[in-house]
Amino acid sequence: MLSQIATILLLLAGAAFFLAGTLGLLRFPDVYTRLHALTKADNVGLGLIVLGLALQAESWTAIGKMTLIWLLVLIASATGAHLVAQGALRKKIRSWKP
Amino acid sequence: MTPAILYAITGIGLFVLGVHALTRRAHLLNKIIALNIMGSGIFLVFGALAYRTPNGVSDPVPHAMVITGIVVAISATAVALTLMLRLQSKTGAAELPEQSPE
Amino acid sequence: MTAFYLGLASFLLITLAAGMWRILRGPSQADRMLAAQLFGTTAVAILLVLAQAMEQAALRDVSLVFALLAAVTVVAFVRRAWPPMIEETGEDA
Amino acid sequence: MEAMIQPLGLALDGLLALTLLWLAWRVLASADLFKSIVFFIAFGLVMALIWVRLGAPDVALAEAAIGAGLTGALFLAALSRLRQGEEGMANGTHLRRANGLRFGAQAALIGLLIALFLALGFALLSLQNEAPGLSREVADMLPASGVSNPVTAVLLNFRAYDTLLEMGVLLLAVIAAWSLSAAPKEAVDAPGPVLGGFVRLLLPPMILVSSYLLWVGAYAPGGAFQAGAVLAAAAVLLLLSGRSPRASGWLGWPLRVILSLGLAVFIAIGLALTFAGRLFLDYPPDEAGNIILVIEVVATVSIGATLAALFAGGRPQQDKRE
Amino acid sequence: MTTAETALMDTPWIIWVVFGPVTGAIIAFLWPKRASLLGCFAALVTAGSVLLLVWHIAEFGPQRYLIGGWDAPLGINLYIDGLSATMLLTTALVGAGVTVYATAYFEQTTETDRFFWPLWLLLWAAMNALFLSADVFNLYVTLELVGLAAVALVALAGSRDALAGAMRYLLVSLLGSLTYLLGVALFYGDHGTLDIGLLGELVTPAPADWMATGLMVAGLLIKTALFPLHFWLPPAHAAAPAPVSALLSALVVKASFYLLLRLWLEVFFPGTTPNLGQLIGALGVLAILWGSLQAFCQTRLKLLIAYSTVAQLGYLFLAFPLASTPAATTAWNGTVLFILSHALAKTAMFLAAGNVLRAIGHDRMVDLARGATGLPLNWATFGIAAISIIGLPPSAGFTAKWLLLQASFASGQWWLVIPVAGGGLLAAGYMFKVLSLAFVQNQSSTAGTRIPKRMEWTALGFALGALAMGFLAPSVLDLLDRGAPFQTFSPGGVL
Repeated sequence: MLSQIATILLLLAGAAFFLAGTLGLLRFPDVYTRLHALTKADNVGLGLIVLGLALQAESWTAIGKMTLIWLLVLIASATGAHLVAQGALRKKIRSWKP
Repeated sequence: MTPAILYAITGIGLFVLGVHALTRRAHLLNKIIALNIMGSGIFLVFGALAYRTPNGVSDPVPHAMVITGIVVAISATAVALTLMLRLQSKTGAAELPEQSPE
Repeated sequence: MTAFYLGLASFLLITLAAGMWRILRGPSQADRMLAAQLFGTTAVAILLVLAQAMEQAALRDVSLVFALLAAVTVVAFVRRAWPPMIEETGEDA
Repeated sequence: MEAMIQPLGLALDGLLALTLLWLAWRVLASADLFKSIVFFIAFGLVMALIWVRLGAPDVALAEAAIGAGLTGALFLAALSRLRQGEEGMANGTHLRRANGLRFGAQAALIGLLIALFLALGFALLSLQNEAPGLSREVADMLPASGVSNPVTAVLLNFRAYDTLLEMGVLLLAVIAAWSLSAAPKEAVDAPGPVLGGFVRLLLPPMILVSSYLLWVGAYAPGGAFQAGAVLAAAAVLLLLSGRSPRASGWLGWPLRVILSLGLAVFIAIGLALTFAGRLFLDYPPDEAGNIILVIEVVATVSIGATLAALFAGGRPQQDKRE
Repeated sequence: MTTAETALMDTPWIIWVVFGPVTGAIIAFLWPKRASLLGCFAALVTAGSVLLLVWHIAEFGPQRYLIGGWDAPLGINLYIDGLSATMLLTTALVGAGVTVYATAYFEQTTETDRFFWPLWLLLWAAMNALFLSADVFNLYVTLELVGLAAVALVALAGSRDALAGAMRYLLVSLLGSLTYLLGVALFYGDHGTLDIGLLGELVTPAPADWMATGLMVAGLLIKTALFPLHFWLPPAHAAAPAPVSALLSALVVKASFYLLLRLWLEVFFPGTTPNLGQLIGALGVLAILWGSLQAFCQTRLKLLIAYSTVAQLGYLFLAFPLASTPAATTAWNGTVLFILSHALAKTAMFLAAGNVLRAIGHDRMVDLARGATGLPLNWATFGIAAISIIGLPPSAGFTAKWLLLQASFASGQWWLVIPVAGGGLLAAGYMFKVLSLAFVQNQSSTAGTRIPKRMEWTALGFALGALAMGFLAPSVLDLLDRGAPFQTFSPGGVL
């Protein structure tokens, strides 16, 4: 039972981070901050979800696969964020001034 | 309203949307995307009707047909895109030129 | 437990749909490219949760493929949708 | 808690179906092509999720790899070439939003389509709620098919002729694309350190995943098409990063051999069986598993090369030398 | 029997007929420099295996081949009876002739012309696979193969009209295939089988089967370019290279008609009421009138011939209203004989038009006279082919129309006489217009550029073939009723 409660808590935390990421995506004023929100929040959210599910996973290989997936998403998101930001800068998209 | 019927209705909805867009949109890229959406709609009907098996394990034959259909769809899409680009390089517009009135 | 997973999957799907609103409104093209990021992580999360909910280990392979393909889509966006020589400035970039 | 599963599952399905229809409408109705393509990629994603809910992991894999991944990249590449074409042309004709149907014809068309939708809906509702289809026959014949994943058994044994013709469609698509145009030279600059490093980092795991999907296809969801699509995604990544494959000598006849290898081996095996007195594609039961594996390995390489060649958009420049 | 005969007997020609051309296409794709030589060799092998297969069917009756050893509901069957054998024979005849013509037409091969050979061989293989398959989903894959190959062949011409025609043809072809596929989905959802024979037994006039029938008929009518849906055919057939125009008008359009006929006879029949047949018959009549009128007022030769195809396609649908009458067999015999005669005559015409185009560089009918005297053999070919299109004795066209007339009288639906005879008159109208323009004016004619003799002789061969087919009609009809494809109609059948 304890692991189930831990899983539920971790998954809820993960979901909260996803919510934060999406809110950031919708509310933030320009591309760079949205990128920031999206990449950071969603990846941490995914990490928490993977951790939560790992507690319930039926075998170590499943846990290994899930962590591999999380690492791949981390790399992809980081590169994606860099490329989009670099592209946006090259296109001289103005960043938000308060 | 079982999931099978829900997704089957969604499938024919996609098919009808696709036909409408295929006939109404002028740009060829939109027409090609519309064909893809029609194809996805039909595959959805296949998949939904395959989900009605008594023991819950859905029928593998429509799944095989859908995989074959997806590969045929991407092949046809690739040829259509190449033809569209070739037509644009020849006529300057990625749209079907006005056909001489019959 | 399964009900909780399904609820979580629905919640993640709602965040995905909300994120798509940004594609619709996103002033600059770069905003629309964020979509590939959004799809990558959220879809992987939904699939992992569903894998646990429906006890189908194969869904983890699907999320693995998604993780890889989101990478390809992001690179395709940046390298193709923004041909370097077009100098778009201002809002509509 | 358990009683909640059925309604919650249906709620998730309803949400997925609505999102799919909304996305389809956004794809087809938006004026800006780039926005249509982005929504189309989202459409492919939600479609993959629906395949998961319909208990079809094989199809979800195929949709994820081919539908969301490659088709999206294909459309983006086409859009960029379309724009280069328009740049080259001074009088870029404005994008006619819709061909000029008079209001009457438009209303008639919509009315006709709604009638078609209702008729189809009525036909679907008239079907029984429970239909085994061919699932029992497949289950009975599965032990004799050489693989334990039913979808792979259907694809590569029971209905192998369909898959064979479909490999023919892939080869035909490449020949048609090559007959239509030469591969446009992409004016893309050298990849930055991050992208170069990223591509180098990601290629090995992609090839690993592809071979894993190929191997696992025999007893769990996976198989030649999904593996081939992931392989093609790796090649597309290489093409996108602007570094043409160093061994560009590969782009002459060796590429043609790889493209037609999958179909050629499949036919050769089939015909060899007829010479051995068996029916076409009638694998001897004990070697069926090995034969299917051989076919799948060759098919994966061929499909990967074919989908990558289709992404490149035309015959390689090296072709002229012959 | 000697070992050679046993070998001859039990090699599965039904498999070689499909995979002979595919292997040829692969080799032609791998070795482009020798493509035309390999193309001819592959055509020889394929035509040979078709003849052996048809001889086998004529001797021993219809043959069913279980691919992979799995029987019907699970596996895919190939089934060949008189109807498929006749269509295979027509494809082999036209295909072999056009291959010879193409070796001359694509003489100075540019880089893209070399792709004609793999595309054409894949098209041939796809059509053979379509005539043999007895599985509705497998037929969808063959339809896609035929459609894609035909589009690529049309686009080979590279001109602005060819590319626009090919694009429109691709979109319409995909729309037709997808509509057909949705019909397959409904049939499978209802009966859980894809085999034509099994479906035929399970089909009931339930709403799902009704919709499936309607969708499949609509999809196939789009691909067969029946009257209201014919808009894509003329530009594609006219702008394509000459051998490709011949292949499209003679074979590709008939392939989807064959599929509609096969499904109508074995799957749809009990589920549909006669008025769907009447509707199709009426559309056929309109096709004859509209096609002929349009052909009459065309200014370019190849467009005229393309609209003539639209008109002649109308004839194929005249037999549908008679499907539920005792004279159905005669009507269907007439229809299939019409397919054969139209294929030969239309190929001769398109090849002749190709010769004119190649010789004087344009096909504007107004000043055709300049090239007329330079190509006497060519215009003789055109005249002889016109005999079969108009349907004058002794051509096979006449025999086919005669059978249709016989069937309409026997079944009491005498009104069919008007379109059958009227169509011939209208055809005579536009054919004589062409011949008059070609011969009567006598300005100074500058002989056009030399064209290889082969091109003219193959065109003449087809025209004479259309005439000779008139005499061979009884043996064709004898081959046609192997396996009694048209006997599925039970006279007292409830409708």
